[in-house]
Amino acid sequence: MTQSEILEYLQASFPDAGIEPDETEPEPLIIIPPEHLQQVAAFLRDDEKLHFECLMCLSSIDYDEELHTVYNLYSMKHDHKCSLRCKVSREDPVIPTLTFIWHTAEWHERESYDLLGITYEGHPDLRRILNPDDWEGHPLRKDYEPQKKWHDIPLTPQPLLGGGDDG
Amino acid sequence: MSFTPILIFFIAGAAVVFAAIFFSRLLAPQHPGPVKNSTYECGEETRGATWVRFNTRFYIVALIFLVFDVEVLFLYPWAVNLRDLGLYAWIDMAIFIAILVVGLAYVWGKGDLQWVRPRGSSAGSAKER
Amino acid sequence: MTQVHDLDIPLGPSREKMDLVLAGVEDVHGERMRIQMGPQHPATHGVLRVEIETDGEMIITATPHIGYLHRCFEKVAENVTWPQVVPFTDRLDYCSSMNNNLGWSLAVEKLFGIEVSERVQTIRVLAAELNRIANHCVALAAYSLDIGAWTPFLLLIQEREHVLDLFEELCGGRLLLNYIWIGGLSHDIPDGWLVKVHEFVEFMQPKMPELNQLLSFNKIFIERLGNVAVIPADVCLQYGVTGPNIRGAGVKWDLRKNEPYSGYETYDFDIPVGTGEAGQFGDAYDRYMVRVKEIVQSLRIIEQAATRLDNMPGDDVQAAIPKTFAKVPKGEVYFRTEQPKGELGFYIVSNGKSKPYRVKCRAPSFSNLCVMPKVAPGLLIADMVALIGSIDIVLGDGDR
Amino acid sequence: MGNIEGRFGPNILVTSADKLFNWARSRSLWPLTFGLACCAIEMMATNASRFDLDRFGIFPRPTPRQADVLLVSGTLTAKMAERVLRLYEQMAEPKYVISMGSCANSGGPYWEHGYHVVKGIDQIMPVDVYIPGCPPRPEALIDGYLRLRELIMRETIARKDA
Repeated sequence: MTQSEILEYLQASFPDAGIEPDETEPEPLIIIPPEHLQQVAAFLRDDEKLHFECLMCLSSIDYDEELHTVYNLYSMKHDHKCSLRCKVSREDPVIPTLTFIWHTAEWHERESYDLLGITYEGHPDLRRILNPDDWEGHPLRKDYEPQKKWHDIPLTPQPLLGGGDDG
Repeated sequence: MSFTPILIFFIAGAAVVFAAIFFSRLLAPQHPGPVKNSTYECGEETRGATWVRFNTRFYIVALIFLVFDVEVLFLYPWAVNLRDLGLYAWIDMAIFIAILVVGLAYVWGKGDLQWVRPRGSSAGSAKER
Repeated sequence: MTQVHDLDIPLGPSREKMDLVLAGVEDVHGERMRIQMGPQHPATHGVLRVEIETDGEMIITATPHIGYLHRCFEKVAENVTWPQVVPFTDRLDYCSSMNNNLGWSLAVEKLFGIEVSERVQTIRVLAAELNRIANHCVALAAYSLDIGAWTPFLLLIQEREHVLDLFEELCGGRLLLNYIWIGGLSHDIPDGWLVKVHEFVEFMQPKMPELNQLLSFNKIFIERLGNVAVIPADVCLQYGVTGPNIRGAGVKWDLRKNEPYSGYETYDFDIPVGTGEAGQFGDAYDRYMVRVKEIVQSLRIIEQAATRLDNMPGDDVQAAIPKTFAKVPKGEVYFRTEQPKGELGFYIVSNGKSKPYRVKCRAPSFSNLCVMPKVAPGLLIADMVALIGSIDIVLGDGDR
Repeated sequence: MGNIEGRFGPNILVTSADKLFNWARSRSLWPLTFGLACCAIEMMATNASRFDLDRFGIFPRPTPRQADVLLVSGTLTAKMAERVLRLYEQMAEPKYVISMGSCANSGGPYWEHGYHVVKGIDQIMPVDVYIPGCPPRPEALIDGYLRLRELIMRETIARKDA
């Protein structure tokens, strides 16, 4: 099934969920509001015609006023793909977790929490995975200021010529 | 049969050991520090106490090793001058080894050589429910 | 007699020993000891820390901690132009930099809609397969070193040097190559290079059976890896474990066959799959044997690619490289390729400017590692080394 | 070092003792196997049979207690820097540090945007030899070791102020 067929099929089975395509080229994604995400995702995996048992990739993007998380799904059985998008405002970026649907989401969600600050509620242990646990800020946000020091380990580039003072 | 060669042997052995320690203490630079004296665990601070109640499996494995290590210890002098010890010593050692082979068979059968005793091993003791 | 308390071990893969421990027949328990198989450890293939909680020798829980080599690839990729990202993809999985370049360049070409000539595609496949052999050689060498065999390490690294010499002549680099650019290649094939490739294929043919004699059919090796660290196929699917690890579990899944790119469908090679000969499907031995057989298959591809290139007219390999990257199409795309360690995917967001707006790299080692807490309980500490070696992780692309 | 370090002026005995100790130390440099990143693979290739570091008496040791040289090969990140410092402290004297690769020298390609990367290990520990390259060729690593040898040959146990 192509992406558009899946879109219609989802809209048919979840009429009130407010699922609609967006206009990214080359292929529009399926936008799903956060409150229906877990329901639709479970349906995507368990429904016989869709049967998406692989979550290929979970990436989150910072669009200045919104934080998006894009899920790329793949079904080995039917050999078709589908990608969903979940939009969340920047102030309280909370998305329901999909760990109990696809286990691979567990680490991907921890990484997107670590790098972009989207909290996935219901996640078994949402800790930072790449940066140290007491790292300030979320590095992949567009307004991120890198730290000067961490545990008195200097992270600033050395001055190019001689006599560095703040090294 | 003077025993002076053995005495010299012991003195030389002790001398080598003490010389090594003495010269390294004398010549090697020593700058002990709090971090240097901390235990090395792959670059991490150690977590959890080490003064724990060990699993008894370690004790059994150590015991088995000890038995067969000492056995080898007795074999060396015997093997060195087997030729002039004659047949009697050979039979003697054969009996000694046979006894230990029986011990090995028992331990092997009981499954103690593996870390976890497989279920229903032949000599399943009362403890195994 | 101490009362046997039930061990709250999460259900690891079922195995004869494992049932025993779960059934609580273990008579006496020591207290649990917490061991750090830390960042600096000869058997963790880089800077991975595994916090192991053991009862005696049996592992109760193992939690991997990564991030010790987090080099901010995604932040860097947002601040450099499109072609400048290629050298950073080298440093993702530094054992197979050619395949990373290929993954990135194909993803960007799909986004920009660039078509490359057939000759460039053939050279790319040739170089990628050469790098697959080099990567598997390092993986098998480090793995045999972990298990305790020193000779295969020297043999395999020596054979890998031949591949590195070929790369050195092709593009100047040994390990990190920056060879496959967006829309073309950095250098054309030097003349006389294809002859060397043919010589390398002849040289390499007897090497794998030799390795099999030396290591793969060695009783100790089989005993050590058989039935150990079993990752069944459904666990692989759930946790996103890909590459030789999922093929070791018996699933015939290889992107070069299932989602062919860069002309892979025109070559005939087959996908080695785990046979469960040393125990169960998907144990450490299967994953090892899949990598050995993959080297043989890669040699077949190289042979075909080299003979095609012999009688293919030379053309400018940099023809399709866009002149400027100032104005590029907007859009988002996800593209994945079969990298020696698994499935390498790039999710690229472009807002039309000369720098990518967001790049998410779906790294194989990142997902291959997250299966460890599920597989490790029930293993002995020595088997943990066999587990880490058999899933063949590199922290460069685990931490990105 | 020990009890005789910095005790005597540079007389004939001390200089010949220097020559003996420095010769012994420089001909058997045991590095701590400490692969961080890509340079670690080049280090492995150098240890293997083609470039063969064994002929220089260089044999990698896994624990800091038995290592003389801390060969930092790869990108040092903030999370890892604490551990490297602890390992460096835990090494026995006399110890040396070789910074292999441009990541360890100055942060390398991650110099500008690597928020998590320590820009050069000499910010947190004294470094004896820097090896340029990304990754440095095996020959460059061997050259680094030989340069460290010359450095060691010039050491002395005489009193510094004399």
